[in-house]
Amino acid sequence: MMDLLEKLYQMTAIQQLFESPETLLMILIAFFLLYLGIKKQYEPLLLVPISFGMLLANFPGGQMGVVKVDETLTLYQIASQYGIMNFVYYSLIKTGFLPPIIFLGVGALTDFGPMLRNLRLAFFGAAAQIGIFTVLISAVAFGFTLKEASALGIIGGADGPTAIYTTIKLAPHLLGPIAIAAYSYMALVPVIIPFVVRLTTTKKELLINMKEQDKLFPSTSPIKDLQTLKIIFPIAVGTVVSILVPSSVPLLGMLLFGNLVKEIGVSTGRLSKAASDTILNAATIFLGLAVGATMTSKAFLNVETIMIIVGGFIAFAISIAGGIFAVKGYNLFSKKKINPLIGATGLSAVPMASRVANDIALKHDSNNHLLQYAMASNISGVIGSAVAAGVLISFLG
Amino acid sequence: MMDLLEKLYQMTAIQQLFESPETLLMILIAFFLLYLGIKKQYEPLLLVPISFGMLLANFPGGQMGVVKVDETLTLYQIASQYGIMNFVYYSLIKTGFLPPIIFLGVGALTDFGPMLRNLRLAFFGAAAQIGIFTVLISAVAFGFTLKEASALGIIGGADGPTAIYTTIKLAPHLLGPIAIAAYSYMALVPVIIPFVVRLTTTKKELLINMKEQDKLFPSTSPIKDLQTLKIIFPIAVGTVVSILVPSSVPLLGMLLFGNLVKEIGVSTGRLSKAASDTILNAATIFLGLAVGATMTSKAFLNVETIMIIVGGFIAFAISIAGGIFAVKGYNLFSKKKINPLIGATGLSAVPMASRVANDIALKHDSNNHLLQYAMASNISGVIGSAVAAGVLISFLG
Amino acid sequence: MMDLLEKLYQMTAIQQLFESPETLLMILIAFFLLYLGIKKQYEPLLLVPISFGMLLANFPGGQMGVVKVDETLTLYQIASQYGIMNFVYYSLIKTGFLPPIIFLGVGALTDFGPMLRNLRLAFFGAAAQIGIFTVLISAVAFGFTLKEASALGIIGGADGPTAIYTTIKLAPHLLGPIAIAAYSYMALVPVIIPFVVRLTTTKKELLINMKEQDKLFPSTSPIKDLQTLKIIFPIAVGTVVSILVPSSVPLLGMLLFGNLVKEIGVSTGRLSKAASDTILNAATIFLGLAVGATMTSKAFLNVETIMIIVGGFIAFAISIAGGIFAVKGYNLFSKKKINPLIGATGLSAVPMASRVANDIALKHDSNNHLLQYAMASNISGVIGSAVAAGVLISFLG
Amino acid sequence: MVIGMITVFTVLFLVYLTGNLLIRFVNRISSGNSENNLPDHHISGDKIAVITAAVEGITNGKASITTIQKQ
Amino acid sequence: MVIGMITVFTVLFLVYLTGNLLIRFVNRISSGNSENNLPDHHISGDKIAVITAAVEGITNGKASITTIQKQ
Amino acid sequence: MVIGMITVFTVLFLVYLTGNLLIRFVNRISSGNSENNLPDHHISGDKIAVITAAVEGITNGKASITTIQKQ
Ligand code: NA
Ligand code: NA
Ligand code: NA
Repeated sequence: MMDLLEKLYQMTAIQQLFESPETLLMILIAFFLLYLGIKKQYEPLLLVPISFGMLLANFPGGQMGVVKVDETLTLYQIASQYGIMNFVYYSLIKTGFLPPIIFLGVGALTDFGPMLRNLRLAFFGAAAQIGIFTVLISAVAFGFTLKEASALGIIGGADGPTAIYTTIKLAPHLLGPIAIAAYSYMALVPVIIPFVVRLTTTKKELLINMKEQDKLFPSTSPIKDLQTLKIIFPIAVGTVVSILVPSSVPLLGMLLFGNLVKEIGVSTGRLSKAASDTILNAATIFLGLAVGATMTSKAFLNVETIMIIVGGFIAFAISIAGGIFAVKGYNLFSKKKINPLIGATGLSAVPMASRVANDIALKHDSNNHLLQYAMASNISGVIGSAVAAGVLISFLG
Repeated sequence: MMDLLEKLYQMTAIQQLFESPETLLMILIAFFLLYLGIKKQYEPLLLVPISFGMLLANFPGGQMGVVKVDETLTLYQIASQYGIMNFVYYSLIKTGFLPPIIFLGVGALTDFGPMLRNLRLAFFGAAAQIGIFTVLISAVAFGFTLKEASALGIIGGADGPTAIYTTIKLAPHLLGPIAIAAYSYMALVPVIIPFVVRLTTTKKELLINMKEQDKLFPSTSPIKDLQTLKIIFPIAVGTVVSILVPSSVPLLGMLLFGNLVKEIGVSTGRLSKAASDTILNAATIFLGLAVGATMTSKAFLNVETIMIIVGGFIAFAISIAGGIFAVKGYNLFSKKKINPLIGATGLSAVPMASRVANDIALKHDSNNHLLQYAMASNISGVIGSAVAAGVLISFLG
Repeated sequence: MMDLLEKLYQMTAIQQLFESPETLLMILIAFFLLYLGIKKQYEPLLLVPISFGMLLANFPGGQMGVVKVDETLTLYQIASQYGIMNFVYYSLIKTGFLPPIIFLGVGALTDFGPMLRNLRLAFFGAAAQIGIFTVLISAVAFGFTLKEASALGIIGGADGPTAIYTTIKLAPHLLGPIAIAAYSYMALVPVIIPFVVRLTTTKKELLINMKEQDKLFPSTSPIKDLQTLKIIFPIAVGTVVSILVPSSVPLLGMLLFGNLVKEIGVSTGRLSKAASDTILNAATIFLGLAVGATMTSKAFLNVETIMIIVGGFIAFAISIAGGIFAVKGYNLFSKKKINPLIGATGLSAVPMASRVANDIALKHDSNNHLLQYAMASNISGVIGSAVAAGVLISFLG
Repeated sequence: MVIGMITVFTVLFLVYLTGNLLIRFVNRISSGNSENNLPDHHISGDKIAVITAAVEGITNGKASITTIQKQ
Repeated sequence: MVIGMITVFTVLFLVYLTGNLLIRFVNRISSGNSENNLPDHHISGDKIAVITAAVEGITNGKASITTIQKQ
Repeated sequence: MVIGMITVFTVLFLVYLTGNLLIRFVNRISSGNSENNLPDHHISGDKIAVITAAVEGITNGKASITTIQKQ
């Protein structure tokens, strides 16, 4: 009887809670992230699954935490020996499968219209990737390997799936903290963008009214048939990107395919709905839970994580500033001025960044609606960071 | 020509029907189960796929029956050599993947409200698991191994996914008959519960009116903010269970996660819909077909199957009686009486058990609506059997 | 710096475009197929994913093209070493998994009602498979292996999933061109059927009015309870097929199961919706992209492809003619005449063939509505080609 | 080839046979009154309308009906 | 067996305990005003009705609303 | 780093170029009449506008239509 109770006690995770109090810390962190996701509405679609997966992962016996496995094992053996969460992780995440799948869905929810109407602004989606490479270099100085540094830097791309895909390819052991940092800062965009804008812009600049500028300097080639244009555009861009940065195709190719089936309309409506609804949502659940499951105390509680949290913020801030200063530079040489907020949204973090920028503009001039312009650089920022990821993967992967 | 016709004949399954007439028996059983599922509406969502999978499984050449394979083969090799049904079985079922996925969906369809309003009643969800362990022991006496006996006993948990998950982990060779028994008896709840209730209760007991008892002895702590409570509850319970019975987390963790995303509301509505709709339904199809595919004549037509059918019924009956007697015991010491039907629903088999209990109560007193109370012990019965499964798996797995 | 730019250049696919101009040709073909799918509305649900997958597949570095891999690798290793598209191909396509899954969805969208009302017409769904076997033999004469010839011939079955499934089992290296041919000709049915009909029928025959024939020679056994009949029919047919051609069960079994859950109604509505909506659409996306990904210039630009394109057309034409002449033969001996268009629709290509036949009939006599009759042979044509596929697989597989 | 066509015809002949037998069989067992035996699976449109309206009214749209199942 | 039942009872006892503590805790932190803190997620039913009507009216029932999302 | 930013700028410059060329190209090939060539799958823009307006009006922009499907 006594040793039955002993066995009973062994079955529980109580022992482990005493032996390794850091587990308790992990649980508290999970609670905190759940609070941010549920109550503060920080990217709940990902923070909730991630933090719940993290909560379940930190008790052994349940086999809900991701562990290192002999990579010659079959998926069936992984499931039998290490449980369903490792099965999900090694079949859907570490294979790099889910991020492109999520991009497929994102593409079916994206509208390139605003970008096509203001193509010039696409450049600021390039400028706002500067944070990626700046932090990459600094991180190496701080002792990260080049691969780790790239994964850290990519947080500055402000794009969840891109950050996760790059990390899987270059530094999978950092997946947890990098995913958390990426999504947390994306959720904090309403705080970070105003902060950087305040530091880098003047009231006068923020008053630049894009609509009036357009009236003063009208576009040379108005779009006559947007519908057809929107159908051909993803095909053309897909071709260009495939030629220049093939390594970014798993991400951008899926994004553009999702967008294509959406723009074609009813005749491919079934595919568009599947991509943006059933596939995207199911993928989000498994991605979230499995990413959370990588955050066991051993993998999470170390100085690297703190450096990632800090470095990620810096990358974010630099990217925003990069976009803003690119606009300032442009305004020096162009008669047709651009509002620096359009640079800030080059960061991506679609569409929240654009909404935030629009709110700031309206606060300074209640007639200055620049949402459509912000969306242009905002969407190109997604392409920008995916391209940056492709470069890093093909150079270091 | 002649031997071409010979080859043609070999292609068909006619030969085999003559050689092994038991195949015919299996086909008849499949027809009978289809009849129960379609005409008698016995759990059609599972009985129909199971029995159709069984029908297809019993003809060789189609490779639609589950066979024993060398478990070092890759899933790709299994598919190429043994066909798609073994691919589904070894990737989704024997890995233990689908039952937790189904619990994820069940969670997104579950409402813990009634249980939170009557927490006391949760205990009867524990008492009504007694059938599991009673039958476990008897089964060992009948020559089953401990693992087989546990898988058989778990039928008394009256919860399909739990029974399947436990069987996969402890005695996969019994998966077919145990799944059939579990779902058939769950479908027979409207017959079994009244039968046991008649044997174990008096009219006077069945007249106990829960609503009046509540008026006589009002609850000490009324719930002020149910919405917030429902969000925190699954998180808290998930933590408690993870600490005490980690081995039940693959099931309960998923259940509670599904419930959490449902209770959070619109901000995670996409996840809740995916869990309770697209994922749950797709999982049900593949689970049903693959479970049915395990029921080849060789695997099904033996004395063990008959013992499982019998033992499963006994486990069910004892569980119901266990819940009822727990209530009787409680009533001996408490002034605030409980209707024994609330004990019977501790069985789980949500929500049918509660409906049946409610009907019985109304038959004795047309004002005695106890559905909400029955749901309380009913839902806790799900937790109870999942915990029992966890204990068995961690002790014997 | 210089060799950094060198590396940068190496990263792009420009080099390869110069070295292998055939890549450019593949891109142009992809564009052409996209044009057919989007603008000409040729089976857009499959032609668009196939051609986009083909576009992405023809640039290396993106790893979006299907390659030959060591088949002892685990799926995880395939993904890590060859990218996500090979992961999809080797887990979902080459395993033969998706075509039956698509048949599951097709079944849930199929109505056997018209066929049950005119069972005689089912025979023409057999006659119209003659093109499969005629082309099979001719192809062998042209130097194809028996397996390759069968895969080519099956194009004459005018059924996409059947063609893909057969090709996977018998000649996977021809998957791309055969899939393209199959779906293109199915899309061209509005051109091919009128063409063959003009060559093989007289105006007088086309004027045969089925409705009037039915009035003259009424059916002996009118259906009293169609609903029950429709539920039992798929079960019975499933049994018959399982006994006679087990190797066609992965396709027909799934088709009939999908149809069963649809006909049962609300009690299995969740399964029917999952099969015909979420599962079917997701499967279509992955099937299309992966099939397209097999069409790399190396695999596609060869004489075999041209022979497949030509042979596929011949198979189509012969199948249609076969159905028509079967009707002519029938009319010689029967007083109750049949419109030869009913033979043409035996081809399958549901439901477009029936619509085309109906239009032709109406052009000759604006009161001659034969859609319901055409659907009868049309649907049986699906069964016919699946059976033919089963025979070929079990004889040569 | 011959084999193939033989099989295809045989199978579709059996499908034809099965169909005819089933029609006779079903006609016998359920002489039109099967609807009554069978649980009627279909809920009339207006009923659905009423139900939906009811629910949304009662719950101020906090609840909506996704599926209506007979039991 | 004993072990099993002990565990089941222990866990459900703790569920009971957790539930009661949470009820007290939640009652304290959010005295009924939590609705206000939380962003209101729900669109009232009659609004949905109006929207749907509008759409079907305008498009002669050729279109229907499949999802309505808050922004 | 330099390499990275060069590439990012190059690609987005080409996206810009592609976009502009496409706009000119599309403007030339389909001078507004493309709707007629294409099988009209689309519910005319103004109808959508009306619907959307209706919805946002009614729900104070709390709701938006994500998809409108023909039936
Ligand atoms: Na970005
Ligand atoms: Na239970
Ligand atoms: Na056919």
